[in-house]
Amino acid sequence: MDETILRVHSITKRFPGVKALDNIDFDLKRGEVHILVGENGAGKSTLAKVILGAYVPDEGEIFFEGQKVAFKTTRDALEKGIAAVYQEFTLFPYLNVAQNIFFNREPRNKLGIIDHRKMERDAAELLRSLNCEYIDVRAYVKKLSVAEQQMVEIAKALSYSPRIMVFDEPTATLSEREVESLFERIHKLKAAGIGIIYVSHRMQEFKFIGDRITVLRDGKKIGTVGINEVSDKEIVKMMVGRDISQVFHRSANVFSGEVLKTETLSDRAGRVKEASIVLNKGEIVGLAGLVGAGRTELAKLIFGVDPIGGGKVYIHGREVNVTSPVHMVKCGVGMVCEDRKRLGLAVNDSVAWNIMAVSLKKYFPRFIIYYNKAYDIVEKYKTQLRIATPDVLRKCKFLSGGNQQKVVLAKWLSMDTDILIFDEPTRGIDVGAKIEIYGLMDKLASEGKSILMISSELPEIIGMSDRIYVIREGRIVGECKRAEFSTDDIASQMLGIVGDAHAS
Amino acid sequence: SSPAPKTAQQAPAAVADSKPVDHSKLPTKGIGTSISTDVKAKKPYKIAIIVKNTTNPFMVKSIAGTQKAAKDMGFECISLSPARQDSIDDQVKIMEDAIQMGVNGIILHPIDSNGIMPAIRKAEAANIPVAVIGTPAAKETFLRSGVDYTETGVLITKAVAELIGKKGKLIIIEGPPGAQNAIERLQGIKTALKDYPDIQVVASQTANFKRTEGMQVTENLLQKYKDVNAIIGANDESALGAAQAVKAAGLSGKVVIGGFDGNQDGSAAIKSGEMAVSYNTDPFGSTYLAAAYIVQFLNDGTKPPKFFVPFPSALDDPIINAKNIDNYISNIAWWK
Amino acid sequence: MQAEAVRGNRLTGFVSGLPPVAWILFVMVVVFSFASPNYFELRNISNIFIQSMPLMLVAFAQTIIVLTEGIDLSLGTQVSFVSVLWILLCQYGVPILAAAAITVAVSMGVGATNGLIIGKGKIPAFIATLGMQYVLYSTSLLLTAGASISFSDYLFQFVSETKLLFIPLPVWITAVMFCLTWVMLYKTRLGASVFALGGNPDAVTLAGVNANKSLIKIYGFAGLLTAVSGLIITCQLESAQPIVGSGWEFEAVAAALIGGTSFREGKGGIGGTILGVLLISTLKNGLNIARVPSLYQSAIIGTIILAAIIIDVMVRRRRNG
Amino acid sequence: MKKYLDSIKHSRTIYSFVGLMIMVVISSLTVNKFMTFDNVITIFRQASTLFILSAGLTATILMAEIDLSVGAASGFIGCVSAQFLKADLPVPMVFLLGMALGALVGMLNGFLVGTVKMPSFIATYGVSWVLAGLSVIVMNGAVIFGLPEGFTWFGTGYVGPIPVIVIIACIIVALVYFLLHRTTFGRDIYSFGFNPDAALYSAVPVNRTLYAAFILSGITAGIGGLLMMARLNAADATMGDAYGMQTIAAVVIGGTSLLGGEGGIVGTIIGALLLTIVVNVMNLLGISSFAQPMVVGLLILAVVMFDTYTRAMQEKLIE
Ligand SMILES: Nc1ncnc2c1ncn2[C@@H]1O[C@H](COP(=O)(O)OP(=O)(O)OP(=O)(O)O)[C@@H](O)[C@H]1O
Ligand SMILES: Nc1ncnc2c1ncn2[C@@H]1O[C@H](COP(=O)(O)OP(=O)(O)OP(=O)(O)O)[C@@H](O)[C@H]1O
Ligand SMILES: [Mg+2]
Ligand SMILES: [Mg+2]
Repeated sequence: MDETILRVHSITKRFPGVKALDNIDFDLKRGEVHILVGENGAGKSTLAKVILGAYVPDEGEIFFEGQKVAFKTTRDALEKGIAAVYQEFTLFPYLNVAQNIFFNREPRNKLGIIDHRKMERDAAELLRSLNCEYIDVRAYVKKLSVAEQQMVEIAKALSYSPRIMVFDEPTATLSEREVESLFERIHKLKAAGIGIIYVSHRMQEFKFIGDRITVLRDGKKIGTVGINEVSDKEIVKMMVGRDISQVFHRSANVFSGEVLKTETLSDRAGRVKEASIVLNKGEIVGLAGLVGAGRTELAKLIFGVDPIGGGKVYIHGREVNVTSPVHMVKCGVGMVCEDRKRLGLAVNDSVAWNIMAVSLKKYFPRFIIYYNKAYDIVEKYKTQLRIATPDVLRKCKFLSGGNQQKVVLAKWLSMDTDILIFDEPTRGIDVGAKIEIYGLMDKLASEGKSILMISSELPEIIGMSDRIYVIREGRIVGECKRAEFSTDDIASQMLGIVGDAHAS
Repeated sequence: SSPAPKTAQQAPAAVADSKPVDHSKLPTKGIGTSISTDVKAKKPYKIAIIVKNTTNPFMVKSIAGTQKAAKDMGFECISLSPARQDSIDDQVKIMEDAIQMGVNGIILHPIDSNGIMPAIRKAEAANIPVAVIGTPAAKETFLRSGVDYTETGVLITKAVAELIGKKGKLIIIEGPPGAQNAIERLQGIKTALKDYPDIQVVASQTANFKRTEGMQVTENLLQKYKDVNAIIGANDESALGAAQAVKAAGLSGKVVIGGFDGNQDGSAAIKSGEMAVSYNTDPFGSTYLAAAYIVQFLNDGTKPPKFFVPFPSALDDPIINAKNIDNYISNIAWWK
Repeated sequence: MQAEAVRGNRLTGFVSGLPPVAWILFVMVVVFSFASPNYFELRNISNIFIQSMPLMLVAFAQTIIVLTEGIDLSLGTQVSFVSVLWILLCQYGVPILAAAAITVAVSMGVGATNGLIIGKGKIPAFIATLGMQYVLYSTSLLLTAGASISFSDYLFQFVSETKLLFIPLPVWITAVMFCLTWVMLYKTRLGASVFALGGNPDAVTLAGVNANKSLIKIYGFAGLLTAVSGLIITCQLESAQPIVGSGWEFEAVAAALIGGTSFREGKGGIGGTILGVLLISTLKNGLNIARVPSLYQSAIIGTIILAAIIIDVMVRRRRNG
Repeated sequence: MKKYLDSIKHSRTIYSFVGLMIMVVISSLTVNKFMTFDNVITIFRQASTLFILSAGLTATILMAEIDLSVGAASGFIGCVSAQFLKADLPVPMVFLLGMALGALVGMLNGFLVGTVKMPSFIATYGVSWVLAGLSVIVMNGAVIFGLPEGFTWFGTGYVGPIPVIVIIACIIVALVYFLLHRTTFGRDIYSFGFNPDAALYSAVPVNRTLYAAFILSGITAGIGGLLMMARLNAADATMGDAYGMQTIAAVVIGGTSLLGGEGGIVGTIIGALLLTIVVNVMNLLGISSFAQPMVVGLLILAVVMFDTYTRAMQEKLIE
């Protein structure tokens, strides 16, 4: 038998409105780390979940150690020794650490009574092997920090003594020290002949632990290559599908006058610390930072979602009392949220009413809605943004990610606010839709609107912004103008290190 | 075929001798709010009146009757009612609370004959006499007073039958399914109807002693039975609901309606002719009488002449109709 | 001296860490003790305990269901149904203990059915159990023709009046059920899944647990607790009342919430529920003993219970920052 | 086409409607006097209280909240208003006070749910407990009756062959329909119901909308209580009890989802009619009233299961 432990053959998985996986082939060898990359929404997590039995594929086959398997539930996969650290939070807040790690596999006696002492001992040992002995195995998970919780997730997956491990963005919420422990552990697993699937956006990690890399785009496999056979640039090109210069288009703009200014703005939870930023008329300002740096928190403060802990916000030079989104919209601020399905849209509501959600009171100030007029407005934005839906009354959940995002944009365009905050405006949508959105942003700016853009994709933020603020651990740590943009500088500011040890 | 479920109907209390006691032998004089007594408490006894709820005027006037008795005879009255209206387990709890408070006697409107028994046993174990009013307990206690429900059913049915010339179609609006008093009353109605073979019962449905339900049930039934001659409601409230429905259907004056209790609204309806007859069930007087018996017993150990002393009884002219309504309202009515 | 200071701190720490319900209960007992001389007597305390046992069991059932972010509106009618079924079986000549066993099994089946409809049928618990409530309500009334039904057997009196080591049997039974529930919650996989379902239902499935099966078992276990409650109340009333448990499901939710169980994140436990139930019974008993006119009692009880829940919500929010 | 921006076309109300039609056909076949004008009027008259009480409730349920205090509030307001009438307050004044009281109850619910952030289920249950207790105090154990003619006309009068109460119910339903489906306030309710977080980010005044929905529910409860009393020509402390759960049953059977957003007032009317017809037919057929709750329970389960099933089917189809 060859050393391939897992082989996936022409898998297809559809969700309402999207083909998340399209005829994917994939294989994993013993003792290798196989990296999965791709833009947000490319289908990485979906592929992982198909392998884990969390999703049943619509078409295709999976072979485990040469045997065909058909996992119906995660239990089937777990029994074969396939475990995972999921991208989502999979812990239970009011069970303790040990209970979480051994959930559903607790050691018990013949009567079915759980042996807590043994469980806690084992849990402590696992955590020690991850250099996390400071985590109390009897503490409720609810009381742990995000990073500690993530380490518990990892310990939980390891506790299965799996033959295949799937890590879906395990390091997104970890600090450096914990990342080191994790990598140390991964190397040990590798040495023990365990196959590892590793999903990540952090390029600098690939070379450090990876053996092969598979790139996905829009649910399709672009290719699998050995990690030493490609450069980062080539990987990016595979992911994005074309040269970056083709994607971003930015017309030259003249900026006039401050429209938004924050002065030492802080929140109450301490995630945003004395942030001072300025946004000019007609300008696109990027907010760069790592996940968890506090970008979204800053946006939420400005938009009035979270209470302000200190500092001031000025709009058109006048200080405003930031109380609620209702008030901020009146002041001319709009916000496209990063979490489209949870915060951006009512996915069970129709396209039409989602588009009208904000601007309803603007068009119908006298309380009464006239359907004909509403319909015309909806149709106008549907056409303008080329939202692909057979019927504006279709529920949003049946639209593809890109079209959903266009609905969110239409919602704010119809409100026509001067200032727009875009938080990850292109997360999880296909390249075509991305280009349309970039074009739209450019057009808005040239019409004199001002945009504050948050993005985790450096190429995007560099390609679109006129000016960039870098935010780290809640503080603005750097600012640079378009002419001075350099990926290296920005990345090192984001990471908080001086020097150029990072990929270009 | 299954054996009929055993209900409290077969309990001994229900078959107790229910012959009325001669007026002269009662410790009280009069009826309704004009009732009085010569009995005086020798010590400031604590006597509890435990009712089913505090929403029904019948229950509230029971409390009032005990309170007047307390004033007249010189004892302390403690009134208790379940926190959840008509809840038997709450009533058992307040019985226990009353025992805990060290009461000397208990006057009780049991919510359920069987369910109340353990509590009654506890009271008796603590040597506390329990007088039940209305619904009997499953076993004999110190005293049962209030009306004899079977008798009320018989008398009202007779009165209604005479008014419609002993023949025609009749609708019965029943009381809450399972309520002891409602069952006995229905029994009485059925017993009396045996003497009137030309009266046909076209429908018999429950309205739970409630006016709303009495109205809705009657509304529905009147669709089918427009030619009905009489309706007997298991109490005044449901009869009043029926009257409302009859009026709404434009059948006023064509349907003879009978009820029970002689309550305030019922009396007004009899006066206005919307209802024909009702039965004075006098909660005020019956608790007063019960209190008098308890005080006598506490004073010197005198027991009631027998377990069941019906009050008011046939001897008290309990039928209220167009002829005596004015006298009833001005001199007798318990609700004043 | 230093040791003393530490101890003092620990004491204040312990006291201020107590759930709010403990405080309210304490204040209430003090007030009632002052308001009436025969309040703080052994017999009265024992009364409060005996009186609250049937509700206590239903409240345990409701608590574990609330922990799963569910609700069971049919618990009250389940109690009535159990009571009716037991007596009916006895009347048909089934030996009383065998009848009890059958009844318990049926009740667990009813609970499991709830779990099935909620899990497999993907129907919100509120609606599924509302439907079940209506169905059971009818069933009990139809089985008894609406009347209370009785059966005489010494067992009833034995259960409600026997004392073991000065403690009445119903309290012992409830204590045993408490231990059983406690073991289930904290010492078995099913218990872990209770907290898990409420905390993160998607992750339960990812961990390879069949959530539907767990729901069936959990609601079935609730059926067991309700059955015991129904049996006890039957013994206490020596008869079956077709609507005896109506409304208990709500008092049980109130008790659970007062006791600090929350509808979110699988937070809480049955310990607090005991205090919640005791608070409700103490309140009812105390108002009677203190001779508050019955006319005002319902409003007072409602207000205090509502206030207790509000206080609990507020205090916990403040503590958690 | 444009007209159908209205959500009705896309809601499950259609299934409830089919259910109603089936029920009507079965009833006409089994009960010989069912489809008479009189009986139809009777059904509407009986359903009218339920229409009114569940109209406001629909708004709260659309927001994925629940108001268990509707029955108790209507009873309480009826009792208080009866005292007002006894004190010879003019009828229009009593109506206004009743509605104001309803609004106050709604505000209390809104406060507990929106500001204290209690689960609405338990908050409104607590409120209903308190209100039921207050009704007992207000009535002091009495039943008030013999209300002024000018008042009872609203409950018992006729305009031509149509009962006044039916006309009022229709007006209120129409008003609530208008509010829910034709105003920005109504859309806010739907937005909130579909996704409260998204509503917050869409600048919907979420707390104000929540308060408003509970207030609406309180006001309709008030009007319902007043008319209930006018129809009975009497007030007693327990008259609202039966409506607590019945109103929820009507809304749910009408296809409005407890998860929020889906459904509307038209469904509620259908649900209320269905419930009333079931009782009416069972009365006419002489079926034990014990069996009625069973039918209601099965109806609730059937509607919701059917709904869940068709929804899953539809999702498959669109894929
Ligand atoms: N449960 C689901 N229901 C509907 N659509 C889904 C579901 N899960 C994923 N999708 C869609 O499938 C596509 C692929 O999603 P997936 O989560 O696999 O992306 P990903 O590559 O893991 O992205 P990310 O980097 O953001 O984690 C996306 O368009 C997403 O919206
Ligand atoms: N110190 C922290 N404690 C608890 N949770 C945190 C902390 N920092 C970040 N998080 C959580 O991590 C997630 C990302 O944080 P945040 O939104 O501040 O970062 P961001 O810079 O906007 O990143 P992104 O937009 O990529 O998620 C959020 O869900 C946040 O709640
Ligand atoms: Mg992913
Ligand atoms: Mg963010």
